[in-house]
Amino acid sequence: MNYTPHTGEDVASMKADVGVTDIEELFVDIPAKYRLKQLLNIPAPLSEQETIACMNSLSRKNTLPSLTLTGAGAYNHYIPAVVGHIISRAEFYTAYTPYQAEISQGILQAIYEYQTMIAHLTGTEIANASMYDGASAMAEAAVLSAKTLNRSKIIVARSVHPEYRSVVHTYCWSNGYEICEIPYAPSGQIDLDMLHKELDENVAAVLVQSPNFFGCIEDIAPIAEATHSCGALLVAGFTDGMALGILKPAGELGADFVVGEGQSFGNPLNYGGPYLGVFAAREKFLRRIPGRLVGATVDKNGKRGFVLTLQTREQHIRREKATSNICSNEALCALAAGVYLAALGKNLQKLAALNIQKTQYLKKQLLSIPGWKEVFAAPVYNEFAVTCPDAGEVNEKLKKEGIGGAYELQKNYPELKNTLLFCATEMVSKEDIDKIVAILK
Amino acid sequence: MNYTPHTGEDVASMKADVGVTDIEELFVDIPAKYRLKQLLNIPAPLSEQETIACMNSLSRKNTLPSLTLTGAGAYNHYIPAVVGHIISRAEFYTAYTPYQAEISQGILQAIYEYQTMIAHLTGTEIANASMYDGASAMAEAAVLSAKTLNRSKIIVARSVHPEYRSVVHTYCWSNGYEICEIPYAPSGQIDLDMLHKELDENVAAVLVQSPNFFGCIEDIAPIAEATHSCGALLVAGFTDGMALGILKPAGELGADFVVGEGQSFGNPLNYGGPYLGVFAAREKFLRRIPGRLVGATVDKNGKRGFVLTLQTREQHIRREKATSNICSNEALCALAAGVYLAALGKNLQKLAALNIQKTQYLKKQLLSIPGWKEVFAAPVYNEFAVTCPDAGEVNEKLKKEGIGGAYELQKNYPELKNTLLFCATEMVSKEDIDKIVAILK
Amino acid sequence: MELIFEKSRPGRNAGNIHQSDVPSVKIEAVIGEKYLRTELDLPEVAEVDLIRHYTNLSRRNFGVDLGFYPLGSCTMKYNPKVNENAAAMPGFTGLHPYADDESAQGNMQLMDEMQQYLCSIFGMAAFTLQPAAGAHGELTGMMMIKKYFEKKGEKRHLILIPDAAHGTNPASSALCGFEIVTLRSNSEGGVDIDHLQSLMNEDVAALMLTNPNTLGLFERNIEEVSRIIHEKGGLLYGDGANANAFLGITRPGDIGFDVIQLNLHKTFSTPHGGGGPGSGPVGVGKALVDFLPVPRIVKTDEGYRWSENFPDSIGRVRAFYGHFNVIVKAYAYIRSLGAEGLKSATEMAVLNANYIKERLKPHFDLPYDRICMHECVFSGKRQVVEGGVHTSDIAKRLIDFGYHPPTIYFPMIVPEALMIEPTETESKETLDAFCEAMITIAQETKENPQRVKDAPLNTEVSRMDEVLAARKPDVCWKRK
Amino acid sequence: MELIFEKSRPGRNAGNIHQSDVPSVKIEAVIGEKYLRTELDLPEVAEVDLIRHYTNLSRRNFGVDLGFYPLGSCTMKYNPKVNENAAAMPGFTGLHPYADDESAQGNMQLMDEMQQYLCSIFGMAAFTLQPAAGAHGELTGMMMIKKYFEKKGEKRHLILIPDAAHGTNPASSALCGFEIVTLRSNSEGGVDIDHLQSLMNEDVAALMLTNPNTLGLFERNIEEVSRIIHEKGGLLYGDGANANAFLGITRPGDIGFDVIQLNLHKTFSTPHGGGGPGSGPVGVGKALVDFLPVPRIVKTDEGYRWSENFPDSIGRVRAFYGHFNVIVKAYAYIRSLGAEGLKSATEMAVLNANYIKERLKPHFDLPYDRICMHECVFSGKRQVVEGGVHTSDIAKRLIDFGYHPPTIYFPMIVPEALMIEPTETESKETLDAFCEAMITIAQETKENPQRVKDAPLNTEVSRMDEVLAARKPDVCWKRK
Ligand SMILES: Cc1ncc(COP(=O)(O)O)c(C=O)c1O
Ligand SMILES: Cc1ncc(COP(=O)(O)O)c(C=O)c1O
Repeated sequence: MNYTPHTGEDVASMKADVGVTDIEELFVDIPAKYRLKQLLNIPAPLSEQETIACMNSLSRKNTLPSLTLTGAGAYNHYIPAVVGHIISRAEFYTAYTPYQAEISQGILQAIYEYQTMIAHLTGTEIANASMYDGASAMAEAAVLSAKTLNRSKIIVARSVHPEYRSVVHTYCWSNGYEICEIPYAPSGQIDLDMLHKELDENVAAVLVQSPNFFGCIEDIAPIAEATHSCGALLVAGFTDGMALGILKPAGELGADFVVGEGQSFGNPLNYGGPYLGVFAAREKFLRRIPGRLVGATVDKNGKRGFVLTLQTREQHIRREKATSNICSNEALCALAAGVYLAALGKNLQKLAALNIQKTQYLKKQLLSIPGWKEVFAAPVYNEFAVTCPDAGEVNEKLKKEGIGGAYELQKNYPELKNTLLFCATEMVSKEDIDKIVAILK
Repeated sequence: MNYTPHTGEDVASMKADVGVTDIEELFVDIPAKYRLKQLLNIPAPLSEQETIACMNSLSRKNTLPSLTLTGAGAYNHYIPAVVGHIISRAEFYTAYTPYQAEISQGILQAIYEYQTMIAHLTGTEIANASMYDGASAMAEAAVLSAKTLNRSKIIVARSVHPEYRSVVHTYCWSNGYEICEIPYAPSGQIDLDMLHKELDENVAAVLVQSPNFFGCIEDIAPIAEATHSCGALLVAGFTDGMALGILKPAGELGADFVVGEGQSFGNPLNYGGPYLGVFAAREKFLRRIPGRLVGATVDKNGKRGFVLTLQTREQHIRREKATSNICSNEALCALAAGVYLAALGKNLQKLAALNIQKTQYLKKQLLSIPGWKEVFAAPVYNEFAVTCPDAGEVNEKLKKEGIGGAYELQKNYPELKNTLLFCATEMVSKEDIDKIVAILK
Repeated sequence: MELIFEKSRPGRNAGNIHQSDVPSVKIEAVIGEKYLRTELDLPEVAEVDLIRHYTNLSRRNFGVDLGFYPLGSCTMKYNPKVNENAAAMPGFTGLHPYADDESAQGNMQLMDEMQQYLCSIFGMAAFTLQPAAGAHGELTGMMMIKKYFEKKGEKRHLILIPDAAHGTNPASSALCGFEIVTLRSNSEGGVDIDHLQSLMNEDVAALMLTNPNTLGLFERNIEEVSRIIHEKGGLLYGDGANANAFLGITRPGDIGFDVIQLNLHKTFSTPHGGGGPGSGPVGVGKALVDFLPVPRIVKTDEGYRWSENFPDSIGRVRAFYGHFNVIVKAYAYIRSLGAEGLKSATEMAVLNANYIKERLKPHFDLPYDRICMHECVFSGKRQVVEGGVHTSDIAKRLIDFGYHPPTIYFPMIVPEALMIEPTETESKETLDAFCEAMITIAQETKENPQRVKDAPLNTEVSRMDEVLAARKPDVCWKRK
Repeated sequence: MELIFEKSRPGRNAGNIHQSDVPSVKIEAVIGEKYLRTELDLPEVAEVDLIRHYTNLSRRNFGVDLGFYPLGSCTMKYNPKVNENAAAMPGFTGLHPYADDESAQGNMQLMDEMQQYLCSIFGMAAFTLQPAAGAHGELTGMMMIKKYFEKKGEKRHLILIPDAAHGTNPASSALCGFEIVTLRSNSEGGVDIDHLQSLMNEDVAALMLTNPNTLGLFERNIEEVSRIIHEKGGLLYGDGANANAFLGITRPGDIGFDVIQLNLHKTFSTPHGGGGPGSGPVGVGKALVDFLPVPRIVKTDEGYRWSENFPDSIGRVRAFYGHFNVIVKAYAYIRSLGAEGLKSATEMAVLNANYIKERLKPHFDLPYDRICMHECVFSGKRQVVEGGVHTSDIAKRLIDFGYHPPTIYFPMIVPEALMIEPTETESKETLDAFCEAMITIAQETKENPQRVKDAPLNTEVSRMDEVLAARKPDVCWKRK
């Protein structure tokens, strides 16, 4: 394929107008010895039909499970048909960042509405237009806290998603910040005593997640109190964003920043990306938070409209003094989330409740298998940890039946041997669960 | 699901405004004894997620072949990605027939362009906005000929698609016309001598297809001459519309009407529908042909625009005197065809040639199998008939390998025992063909 | 906007064809020069030009997804997206019509169940899904009626059709060789019983009745009508295009209809596609089952099979089995709504129509002031008198307010007819805003009629010269 | 247009949630009151309202599919539809990131091959696909540079960045703890070699160079530059956002770049989505391979595997593996174009830019009059003098002609900058029409400047009060 519309005639007359006889002349500024003499070494071009065939055979080399019990930071939820129909509108997906407000009111208003929904869901006053993903959103919140308070110690709960912690690690290492991890209590929640011990005048932020990586709901209020007592900031994350539909949001409980993964809101699993970094905060941080912000204003005739605002925070104005380097973000994923949340509306609560029902049933059934034990006592949303005689074998059995298995916690928590993190969403039926238990019994 | 936006409040206040206290009162004109006392006996409502699950399980009860050798009136061609992206534009597919030109210029211009492409492809001067399918288009052409000439005998070649003939039969029977079928010659083309014998002053139309049902290309010129010699009209059909990209169109060879199936132009197999009835004709029939016609004109400021025109032919004006009863047609399929033909452009010829290449190779390879023989001598496009020791067994073998088999001509032509109609399009690779022959050898 | 042909440039294309992988033969040799075409003059455009051309065209088109579309008699209800996704499943789109039955069990089950659902919803004995649209269904129905009498050895050549009927009714009857006799409507918009009495005799094959009729009114004397027709051995044909008025409320089969055609693209929410494809299933009572088109689905121990073994069938009315992919959408719609959903859809459709009727009654003439069903028909007579403003002007002016106009000048028995069908998927706010617009236009008619006559004011093109279009027809572009 | 919240009505919804099929527990009991939220104030709208809301919003947005989008530095080329279809295949969209490797061989093969293709195209030793966008790639690259020196036990805290550089360059360096020193450009728009000489020392970790730079000019002295940096043990970082200028023509790796980030959403035609998601792969030379983020794909006898076993890695920069679905589109693009296609894309992109440069040169100031690469940068200075018309006015006026404006006021070293990047997918007719519009505006500037200052004249909204937006920030709607 070749998407250039140039006819031989066009090229000839354009070359004449430009004053070259050979296209090669356009590249004179490139030292001759660096100019390639032969074609690049990549596979031969394909027709459109061949391209589709090629992509098809690649995609078929994957094996899709008929149902999945895997959660651990990415969730298999039903995506209402309207989402795909809207985000495939060419005016949305073939546009760039809305720098020119007059011809970008569509995406600008949609993002403004998204920001509003996220602020409400997280119990904060403001939310930005999106970050890359939940992990980088948390890392930027940590760095922002350190820069804001001019402190260099970051505390993170070990019950936070391991990959999130590793991203926080990378961002903090590069800035020379110290990181301190707080163990989890037998309940599966953060160990409050240990937290108190580690809190000091140099702590910039405390990072937790609720629901946390074990599916457990953290008790945010006391954590916030402790954190604030030494002037640090609380960064509260979450795993499955849908939980916000039924759980009291961290923003209401004292968190300064609420960050997390918004994939659950209308974005497919996509083998890990693109996802949606949610970033919400207290009003007072409005002029310090990273990322694009859409604001409502009026045009010169007084008509309401929307623009990218407070850009003095951003790289293209502030350069090295910017509050972040982010430029392109996840606009289309945020649009999907907005459509998803508008489609669900108050039903998001019902749906979240349904996730809890399925999860409780799965848990109960699994624990009825001899040798299977519950690991943590804290209440859970749609994930929970259990120990069993042989975790590896369990996933093998499930895989044989075309079922996506549970996450093996031992990978990241050596102490949690044969411990599996199960997830049940609205996509899993009672029939499925009974079948699963039958397989494992 | 329920797509009514009415809130309880809305209903209450609307009932008040309408002056009823109970919705039931709105149905007083329906004799009480005919009003249903209980709910209809159909399955319980489903949520959107359940609906998708239900439809998914139904669709999975079908077995899709990995490749198909079936043609016989429906063709498996590659559909360029642009087609789906355009016809899924909501402004197109959620619109009604463009009665209001000022807000329907999009579909009107697209159909005008389609009519132009079809007229050119068929070698005629005019084409309508579409008919239901190829078969009904041919039947309407027959009836139209009879009414136009006030004659009551319709001649149809036996080499015309059996289902097309059966539709022509139904339409003609209901009008009391006589039908006479002309056998095919050993070449696979219409038997010209027999045609001459049957032609008389009462013949309204001669119906042929090229390529015909056997894949053979008919020699239109002499047929046209014979037909016209007794004042009858020639209705020339075709099987795979793509053939028009490389074959001399019947319109150029004297046909009065060119009708056929346009499914090949960007419309999926869809288990037989919706497809696209192509109807093209000589200029002189402009005010007599069935179906919608889009015409170019100017608005009151002299700006070019498009409208539905010559509606005095149509049912909503002429009622029982209309040239047809057609109202809704296949607009979206015609749009798909327009996009398809614009995307292919002159490449349609290359693509048709590719179909011929694949077909010739498949034919050559199959005839190399002991006991397999060619049936007809006439040149073919992308289908051909062969005899083999056991037709049923051949298709069984192919099916086992997940291959869509050949059409068994014996179904409709008792004399053609163990005769298979094979079709090869651009979707079949050399590798496929070699594999097929290996399976059958 | 330029035509795709005017954008064409020699040498451009939107995608190349790959080289053949088989040993190549010389086309002229295998086909023969005389059979090959000499030139192929299709547009040559790059993919980006193509996409921009059609995307911009789409933006010059109005669909239900953009706003209110109260086009009377067309039931332009919202088309749920889930149905589109269901119909796009490869299992449904990818199958060849001649795939062996065993490989098509899913499709056949869907069609068989669809027929059953329609039978329960309409109270008929059997359905065919073959007809491509409503008019095609009418034709199919009339052909079955023809066959029915042929079988009985009766020669009946007349069909009674009310003056208010849709044009396809007489046209369909005529297309299969019947003669049409027009039946008068009475003062309350129903069938004139005396006239019916006087017309009914042994030459009449059937009465083709739309109920509720095109005035949106239910035939109060339907029992009487049915009795008169059947007493003389005639059949009662129902045009079911207005079925959105009675789903789950009453069943034509119970009332005495012998044949009825539906429009899935109206009542069952399949999108109309800018003019089609639709789907026009036909249901029949016991007496006509044998005449249904072939092939028909039969259930055997080995599953579903297609059978042509129905000697009395009228045969085929099109190739293959009908607009399968459209039927998939309607099936999904019925499954997702269920009995409750269908009934409340009808109830809200009728409530919406009556609400508009009541709100606009003070401002426009309402020729038949009764409770209406799914639509209501006004007359623009008053506006002609008050400002020389015609219904067509009102329609064009509505465009400026962001609405698709109602159906106009139909039914023909109402002068300056304005036929408004809101459907059940429109909210009270939408209806209120629309009524406000209508009332404003009624005002303008008195105060500033010219404004209405100049409408539409802000569309891509203004009013078209239709006379020119018909006088100097230009239906295909010619290279200058 | 009303906000979705303003359209919300209590009790409406766009689809119900089905009943639970498992024995139900009491939520309060299993979760605990104190953890449950008391209210959920999300919009309540019917599906039809939702679809109309967002569909109409989309019609207030401009995308490449509607017309020419010469937004400099953003490479808004046409996004082929086949790539969208490929990325929508269930096999690609449906897999969980923690699916076991065996079940994800297709995805891993695609990513592994993508890395190889990028290596051959850019002449690097290895690539990571993990970064989410260009700026994220920059950050990742700078972190690797940091690690490189940490490993070597060198303390280098400075990064040299030309004054013309994109804002993300200094911002990314700063985000990982570097200090930025600004490097001057010379009179011909390249690096000021003397200034570079004077700045380069053992404290400098790297020079972050965009080549061609943001003026669309290729660094003629690139050998010299590379020598100066490397002599002092520094590294040469390349911002590859402008890679569309040299695909198949030259390779950064050959020229001496040690690290480079790409923007798949620019050079490799993945749609920009109205602001994202993008994808910012980073390529490195041999010396930095060990520092790439984990996990990395390794090829074993049992197929592809994810491995974290790279002790010197900087770790992760995001969860999982990157914007996989975006990468699928770029992969399909590379496969369909092949080497010939990529090269001719670059050639036509550069030809288009030079063509515009030549056509507009007489009418607008061209600060650096040289052959340009994929884009050209004009200055609106003359228009300020002639009519007090600023670049922002010219941009707004272009909207009236149906174009998306170029990038304006960037690079900052050009006063009143107009940065025009046509890309290769635009035809000569399109460029000509655009140039005509620009020339018309230049004329208007002299004859009727007010007209330009009032632009845009026919958009949904006219110029926005950005000062108000910043002074009284309203980033979340509040119920009145
Ligand atoms: C009352 C009535 N009957 C029949 C028809 C014909 O239906 P179709 O357009 O599907 O052929 C229509 C369509 O407008 C109609 O309104
Ligand atoms: C030269 C240059 N570098 C870097 C970037 C940042 O890329 P992204 O927006 O993908 O983060 C851009 C984007 O505008 C750019 O133009």
